[in-house]
Amino acid sequence: MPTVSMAQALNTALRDALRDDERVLIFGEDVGPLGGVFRITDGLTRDFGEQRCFDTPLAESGIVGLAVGLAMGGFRPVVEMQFDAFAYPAFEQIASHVAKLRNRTRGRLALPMVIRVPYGGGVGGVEHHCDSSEAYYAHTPGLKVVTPATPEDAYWLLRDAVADPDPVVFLEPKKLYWSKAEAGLERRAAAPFGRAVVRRPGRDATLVAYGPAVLVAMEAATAAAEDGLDLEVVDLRTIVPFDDETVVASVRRTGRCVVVQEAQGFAGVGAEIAARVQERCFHSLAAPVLRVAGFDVPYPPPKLEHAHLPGVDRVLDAVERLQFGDRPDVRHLSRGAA
Amino acid sequence: MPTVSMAQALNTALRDALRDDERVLIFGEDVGPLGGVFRITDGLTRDFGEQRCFDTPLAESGIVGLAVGLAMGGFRPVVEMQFDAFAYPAFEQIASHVAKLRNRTRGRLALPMVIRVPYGGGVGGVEHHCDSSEAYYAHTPGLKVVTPATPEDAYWLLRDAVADPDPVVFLEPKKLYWSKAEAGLERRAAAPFGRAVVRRPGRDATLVAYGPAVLVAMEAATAAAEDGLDLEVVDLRTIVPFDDETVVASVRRTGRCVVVQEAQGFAGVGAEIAARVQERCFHSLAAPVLRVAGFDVPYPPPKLEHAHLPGVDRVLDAVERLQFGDRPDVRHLSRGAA
Amino acid sequence: MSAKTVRGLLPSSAPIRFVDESGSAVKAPAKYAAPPDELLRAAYRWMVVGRRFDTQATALTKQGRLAVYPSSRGQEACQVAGVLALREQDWLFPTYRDSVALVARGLDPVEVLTLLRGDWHCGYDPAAVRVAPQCTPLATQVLHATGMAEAMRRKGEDGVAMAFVGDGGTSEGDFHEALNFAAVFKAPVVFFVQNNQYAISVPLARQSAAPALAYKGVGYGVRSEQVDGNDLVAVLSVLRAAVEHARGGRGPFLVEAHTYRMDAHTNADDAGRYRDDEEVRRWSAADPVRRLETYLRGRGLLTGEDVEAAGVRAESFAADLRARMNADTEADLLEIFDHVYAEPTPQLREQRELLRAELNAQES
Amino acid sequence: MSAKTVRGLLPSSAPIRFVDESGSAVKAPAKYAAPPDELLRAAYRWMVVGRRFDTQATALTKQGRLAVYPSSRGQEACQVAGVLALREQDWLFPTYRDSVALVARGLDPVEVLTLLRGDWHCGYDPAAVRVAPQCTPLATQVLHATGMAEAMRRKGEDGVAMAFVGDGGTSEGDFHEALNFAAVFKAPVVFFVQNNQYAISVPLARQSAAPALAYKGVGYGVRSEQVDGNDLVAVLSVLRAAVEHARGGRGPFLVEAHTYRMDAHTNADDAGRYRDDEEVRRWSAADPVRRLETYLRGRGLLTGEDVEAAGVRAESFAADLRARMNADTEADLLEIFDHVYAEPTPQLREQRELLRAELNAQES
Ligand SMILES: Cc1ncc(C[n+]2csc(CCOP(=O)(O)OP(=O)(O)O)c2C)c(N)n1
Ligand SMILES: Cc1ncc(C[n+]2csc(CCOP(=O)(O)OP(=O)(O)O)c2C)c(N)n1
Ligand SMILES: [Mg+2]
Ligand SMILES: [Mg+2]
Repeated sequence: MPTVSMAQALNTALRDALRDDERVLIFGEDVGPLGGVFRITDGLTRDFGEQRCFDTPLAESGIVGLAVGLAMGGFRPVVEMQFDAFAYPAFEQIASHVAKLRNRTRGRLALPMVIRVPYGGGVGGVEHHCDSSEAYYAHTPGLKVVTPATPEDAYWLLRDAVADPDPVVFLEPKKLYWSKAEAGLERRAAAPFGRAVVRRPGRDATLVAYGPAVLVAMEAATAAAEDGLDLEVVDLRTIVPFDDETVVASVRRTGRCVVVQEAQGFAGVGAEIAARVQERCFHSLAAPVLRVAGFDVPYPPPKLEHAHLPGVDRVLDAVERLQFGDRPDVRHLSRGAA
Repeated sequence: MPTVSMAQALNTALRDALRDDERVLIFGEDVGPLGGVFRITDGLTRDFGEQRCFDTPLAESGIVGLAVGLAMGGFRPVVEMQFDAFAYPAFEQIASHVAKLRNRTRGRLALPMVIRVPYGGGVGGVEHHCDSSEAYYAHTPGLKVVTPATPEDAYWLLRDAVADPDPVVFLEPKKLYWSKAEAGLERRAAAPFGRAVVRRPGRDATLVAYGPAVLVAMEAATAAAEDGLDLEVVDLRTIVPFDDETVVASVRRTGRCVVVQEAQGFAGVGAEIAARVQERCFHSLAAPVLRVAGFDVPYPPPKLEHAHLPGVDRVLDAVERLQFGDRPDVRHLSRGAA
Repeated sequence: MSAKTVRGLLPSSAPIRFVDESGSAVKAPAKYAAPPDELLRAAYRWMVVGRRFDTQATALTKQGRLAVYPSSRGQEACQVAGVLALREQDWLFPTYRDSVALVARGLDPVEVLTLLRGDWHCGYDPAAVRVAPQCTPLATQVLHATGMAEAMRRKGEDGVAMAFVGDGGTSEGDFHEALNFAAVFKAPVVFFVQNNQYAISVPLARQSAAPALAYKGVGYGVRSEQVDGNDLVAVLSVLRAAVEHARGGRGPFLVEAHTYRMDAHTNADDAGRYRDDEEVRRWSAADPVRRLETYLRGRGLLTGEDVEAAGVRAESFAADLRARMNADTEADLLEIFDHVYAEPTPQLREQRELLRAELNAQES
Repeated sequence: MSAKTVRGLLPSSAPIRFVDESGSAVKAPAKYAAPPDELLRAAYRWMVVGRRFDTQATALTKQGRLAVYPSSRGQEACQVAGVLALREQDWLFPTYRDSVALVARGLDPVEVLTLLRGDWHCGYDPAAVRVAPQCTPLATQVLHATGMAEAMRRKGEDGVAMAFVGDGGTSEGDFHEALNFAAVFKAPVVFFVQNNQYAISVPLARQSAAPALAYKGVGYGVRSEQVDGNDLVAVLSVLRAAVEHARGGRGPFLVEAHTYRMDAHTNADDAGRYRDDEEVRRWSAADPVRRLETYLRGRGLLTGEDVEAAGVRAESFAADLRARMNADTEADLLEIFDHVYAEPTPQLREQRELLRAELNAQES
C-alpha cells in the first residue's frame, strides 16, 4: 500500500468524487486556482475545469446558502470553510436549513452536501484559526458529523460523505493534514460509515477519541504499554451517527474509560461520550469515566497551545486516576514527567 | 410578596436597570414602541425615551456587533434576539468577539453586555421558533449562560447579568413567561449569581434541571411523592458558571440522579451534567446518571411538540430505572400512564 | 466602468406606474411593455381569490385552526404578479407571508397552510410545483434562490428563480450575499422586495436610509427597478421584464415594490401600538384589487358579470378551504423521527422505541 | 427621494486623483481640498517608515520570529492616510493587514506585532490608543466601528470611528449590516475599503460585479467616493473630507481606495499560483512611496536631505524593532485562564490547578 498524507488522501477523494459523479461541485474561498489554503483542492480546477471546482465571493453564509439551492437543484455541493471559526457566519444556514430541509419537506427534498471544515489546533495558528467546533454541529439534529484520524479514513469517509443522501459536516484535523500513513485508496478496507473502530486492542482501559485526539490516545497507549498497562483505543470516526455498539463493547470489556478530545471540555462531545458510557456500562465500570479535554478557554495562540492541548501526559494522568486498586497486576505508571 | 409573571419580572428588571445605570441601553428588533413580541420591553421606550430603548434594523449580527462597539465605548447594551433560532445569524459575532474580547486584549477591554434570548418550546410555535440553544453558548468559553425558572430568579439574575463585567447570554424560557409566582423584587432573597439552588429537598434521588425543565422536574417530584418517593430538585440557574458544589452535594446525599433538559440530548448541557456528576460522585452512585431530554430531531411543531417535550411521565420512567433494588423502602412507581 | 453602465443599473427615480390610484392609465416608460389583456384578467381573478383566501385564513386562525397567520391583505398585486410573471419551469422562493402567491401558483390551499396549521412540514412537494418551502428565517431563502438559479443555469435549463423578500429582510446579511453571488455568477434570479413599509413594528425609515431599496442593486452590478406595488399592471410588467432579463442570460434583477401590509404582522400582533389608523386609511385608497378592477372595467376588459363570477369563484374556494380545514387531521407522532435523515441513526431508532413504548403504555 | 439626492451619494465615476503615476499633479474636483503641505511631508516620512517596518516584519517572519505576517507593501498610501486623517479622539478599527497604519498611529511596533508573534492578545491597550485589536474574522470589525461611532455620538463626543476593510471583506454580510446600521443611526463612521485587487487568491472580478465597490454606499443612503489608493494626496484629501463629514453629524461615509497588494497574501501564500509577474510589475510603476516623493520634490516640499533623513530614521526604526523582536519573551502559561472572565469560574480555577500541577511536575 502506498504511503500518503491525509491532505493527499482528501485531495484524491475529491478528485475521484468529481470523476465518478458529474453532480459533484466543489466551491468555496480560494479552492480554485490556489487549491485552497491547505491545498486540499490542489489541481482540481486545472483538471476538472472551472465548472466543477471554483472560487466564490468571500461570504460563508453565502457559500452554504448557495449550496443549499444547488443541492435542491440536483447538484452535490462540497464546500470548504477556510477555517473552523470562519464557518460561524454560516451557522444560521447550517442549523436552520442544511440540518432541517429534509425534515421540513417530509423527506421530499434531500440535501446531499458536504461542508468541509479544517479544524482544531496544533499547527501554530493565530487566533480564530484553531477552534474545535464539532460540538456545535453534533448537537444539531439533521447533520452528520465526521472526522477522520488517518489518511485511509480521510479518503473513504469523504467518499462516503459525498455519496451520502444527507448533509455531512466533514471536520478535517489540521494538525493531521501532513501526517502520513499507508492507505488503501483503491480497494476499501476501511470500516463503514457510522462505525467506530478499535485502533488498538487492550485489556485494562478504553481510550475513546476522535479526530486529532486519536493520535494522542495512540501515543498514550504506547507509552502506557511500557509500564505494562494495556490500553484499548477506540476511534469514533463518525460522531453522528454515534457507534454505541463498539464503544460499549470495549468499555464493558475493559471496565475503565477515558475520553480524549481536543475541544474545550464543557458541554462538548466528550461529555456526551462520558454520559453515554456510564449510562450503558455502569455495572461494568470500576471507576468513573474520565475526560481529558482542552481547557475552557479561547484556543490559545502558538506560544501557549502546548499547555492547552491534551497531550500524552495528561491522558496518562487520567488513566492513573482510574482506580486500579482492585488490579494489583497493573503497575503504577511511572513517567518521566510525573 | 406580590405575585408576578416571569414576563413582568423581566420587564421590571430592565426598567430598574435603566433607572439605576445610565449606561444601560436596550435595543433589538421591535423592542421599542411595540415592547417586543413578548412585551418584555413593554413601556420602556415610552418611559425612558428612544435614547435608552430603541429598535434597530433587522439584522442580528448587526445588533450584536453594534453592541460590541457600544460596550467598547462605555455603554452596557442589553440586546434582544427575537427568538432562539434568530440568534444564529449572530453566531460569529458571539463566538468570535463577544466571548473573546476580554481575553484577546489581556483583560484591558471588558465587554459587559447581555444577549437576551427567548428560547425553548411548549408555546405552540411554528418552525424555527422553539430551539433550545443553550449548549451552543455554554460550550463557548468566555460567555456566561443563565436561565431562570422562576419570576424572582428572572428578576435578580437579569439584574446580575446587566451588572456583570462579562457578557451574559440570558436565556428566557418562553413557556414560563406567563407563569406566575410570588417574587420579592424589592429586597433580594434570591441566591447569588453562579449558585444553583435546591428547589425541593429530597432523599431518594436528585433531579437536576434548568430553565423550562425545572417546572417539569418539580411536577415529577410532586407526583413521585404520592408514590412515597422523595425526589430532590436542583435548579442550576446559571449553566456557566456551573455550581458543582450544590449538585455534587445533592447527588452524594441521594446516590441517584436524573438530569432533565428540554433541548435535544446529544452533546447537550445534560450530557455535561451527567458526565460531571459521575466523575465526582461515582462512589456514591447506586445507578447510572440518567438523562431525560428532547429527542434528537428538529424541534417539532405545535401538533407534535407534546411528544417531544420531556414530561412528567418520561422523568418518572427514568427515575424508575434508577435501580432501587437495594432500597426496599422505595415502592415501585405506579402512575396512571404506565 | 462608464457612467452609462451605472445609469443602466439604477432604478427609475420614481416607482413605475401604469395605473394611478383612481384606476386611470398613466404613462409608463416605454421599456416596460403592458402585459397582455388576458393575463390582466387572470390576474384580477387570482387577486379576488387571493384576498378571499387571506380573510378566510385569518378567520380560521381566530377559530384556532391555524397556529398563526401572517396576512398579505393589501399586497395581492405583488403576490399575484410575482407568480404570473413566472413560467412553469421557474422556481419560486417565498416567505411566510406569501401564501396568496402560492395559491396563485395553483397549489392546494390546504397544503399551503400545512405548516401554519401546526404540522411539521411544508405540505407540498417543492420539486413538483417548483416552490420552495415558505421560509421564516429572514432572507435566507434569497441565497437558496440564487443557488437554484445557478443550478438551472449550469444544467442549461432556461428556468428562472424568483426570491420574495420583505423590506426588513433586505437588512440581513444574507440578502447582501445573495445579490453579490448572483451578480458574480450571472445567475438567472429575480429578487422581488415587497416593501410593505413595516417589519413587524419597525417602519421603513428605521430600516433603511436608502433613497429607495431598489438602489441597493447598483452596488452589486445588479439591474434594478422600483414599482408601485399596488398597481398590478406595473408590477406584472416590470417583473416580466425582470424575468426575461434573467432568462436571457443577462444576470439577476432586483425589483422593489412599494406596497402596504393592511393587517397587523400576524394575528398575534397589535398594530395599534406602532401605527395610526389614519395611515391605514390612506393606504386603503390605494387598494390594489379595486384599482385593477376600475382600470379593467374602464378599458372594457372586465364586465359586472366577470366581477360577480370572480366573487362567486372566490367564495366557493373559501368554502372548500373552510370545510377541509375544519376536518381534523391525525398526526403520526412517531413520524418525527423518520425524516431527520434518510435512514434514522441508531440513536433515533432507540428514541423512537422509547416514544412508541410510551404511546403504547398510554393506550393500554 | 430626488435624483439630486441620489447623485449626491454616488461616487465620482473615476477614482479621485491629485497626483498621477509619474508624480505630476492632476486636477481634482474642487470639493476635495489638498491637504496641508506639512501633513504631506509627515505622510511621506511615515510611508518610508511603514515600508521599512513591513519589509522588516517579513524578514522576521522568515526567521521564525512571527507566526505569520500579512504584508501591506504597496498599500502605504492607504495605511498612512487612513491614520493621518484621524484626530487623537478618533478610533481606528484595523484588520490583520493594517500593521503599518498602527505604526503610523504611533503605536510601539513590538506591541503591534504581539499577536502575529504568537502571543494571545493584541499587545496594546485599545482604549489608550483608540485602536481596536487587529481583526481577523472579516468585516466583523466594521460593525464594531459603527457601534463605537454610535457610542461617541450618544455621549456627545466629537470622535469619529474609521473601519478598515478589504475588497473581499465587503462581500460579508457584516459589511452590509454595518453600513445599514450606520446610515440609519447617522453614526459618525468612515468605511475605508482598501481594494487591493485580491482576497488571498480571488481577484476582484470574482468578488464583485459592481461598477466599483464605492457604488455600494447609495443602497444605504451612505455618501461614497472612490480614490486612487496609491496617491497619498488623494487618499488623504478624500478621507479628511469623509472624516469631517462624519464629524459634522452628517452620517457615515464610504471610501474605496484602488490599490494593490505587492506581496503574497501572507508569507505562507504562493501568489504565483494565481497571478502573473507582469501584473505585479505593472503595479510597481504605481508605487505610492515613490510617487509621493517625486511629487513633493517637484513641489519643492522635499529635499534630497529629507529623503535621506527619512531613510535613516526608517533604518533605525527597523534596527530597534529587530533587536527587540529577537529578544525572547517569557509567557506565563497559567495566564491563559486569567482573562476569560473578570473572575475565573470554579471550573477554570480547577483547570488552572491541573495545569499548575503538571507544570510543577515537569519542573521537578
Ligand atoms: C433571521 C430572523 N430574524 C428575525 C425573525 C423574526 N421576524 C419574523 S417576521 C419579521 C419582520 C420581517 O419584516 P419584512 O422582511 O419587512 O417582511 P414582512 O413581515 O413585512 O412581510 C421578523 C423580525 C425572523 N423570522 N428571522
Ligand atoms: C469570516 C472570515 N472568513 C474567511 C477568512 C480567511 N481569510 C483571511 S484573509 C482573507 C482574504 C481577505 O481579503 P480582503 O478582504 O480583500 O483583504 P486583504 O487580505 O486583501 O487585505 C480570507 C478569506 C477570515 N479571516 N474571516
Ligand atoms: Mg415588511
Ligand atoms: Mg484584498
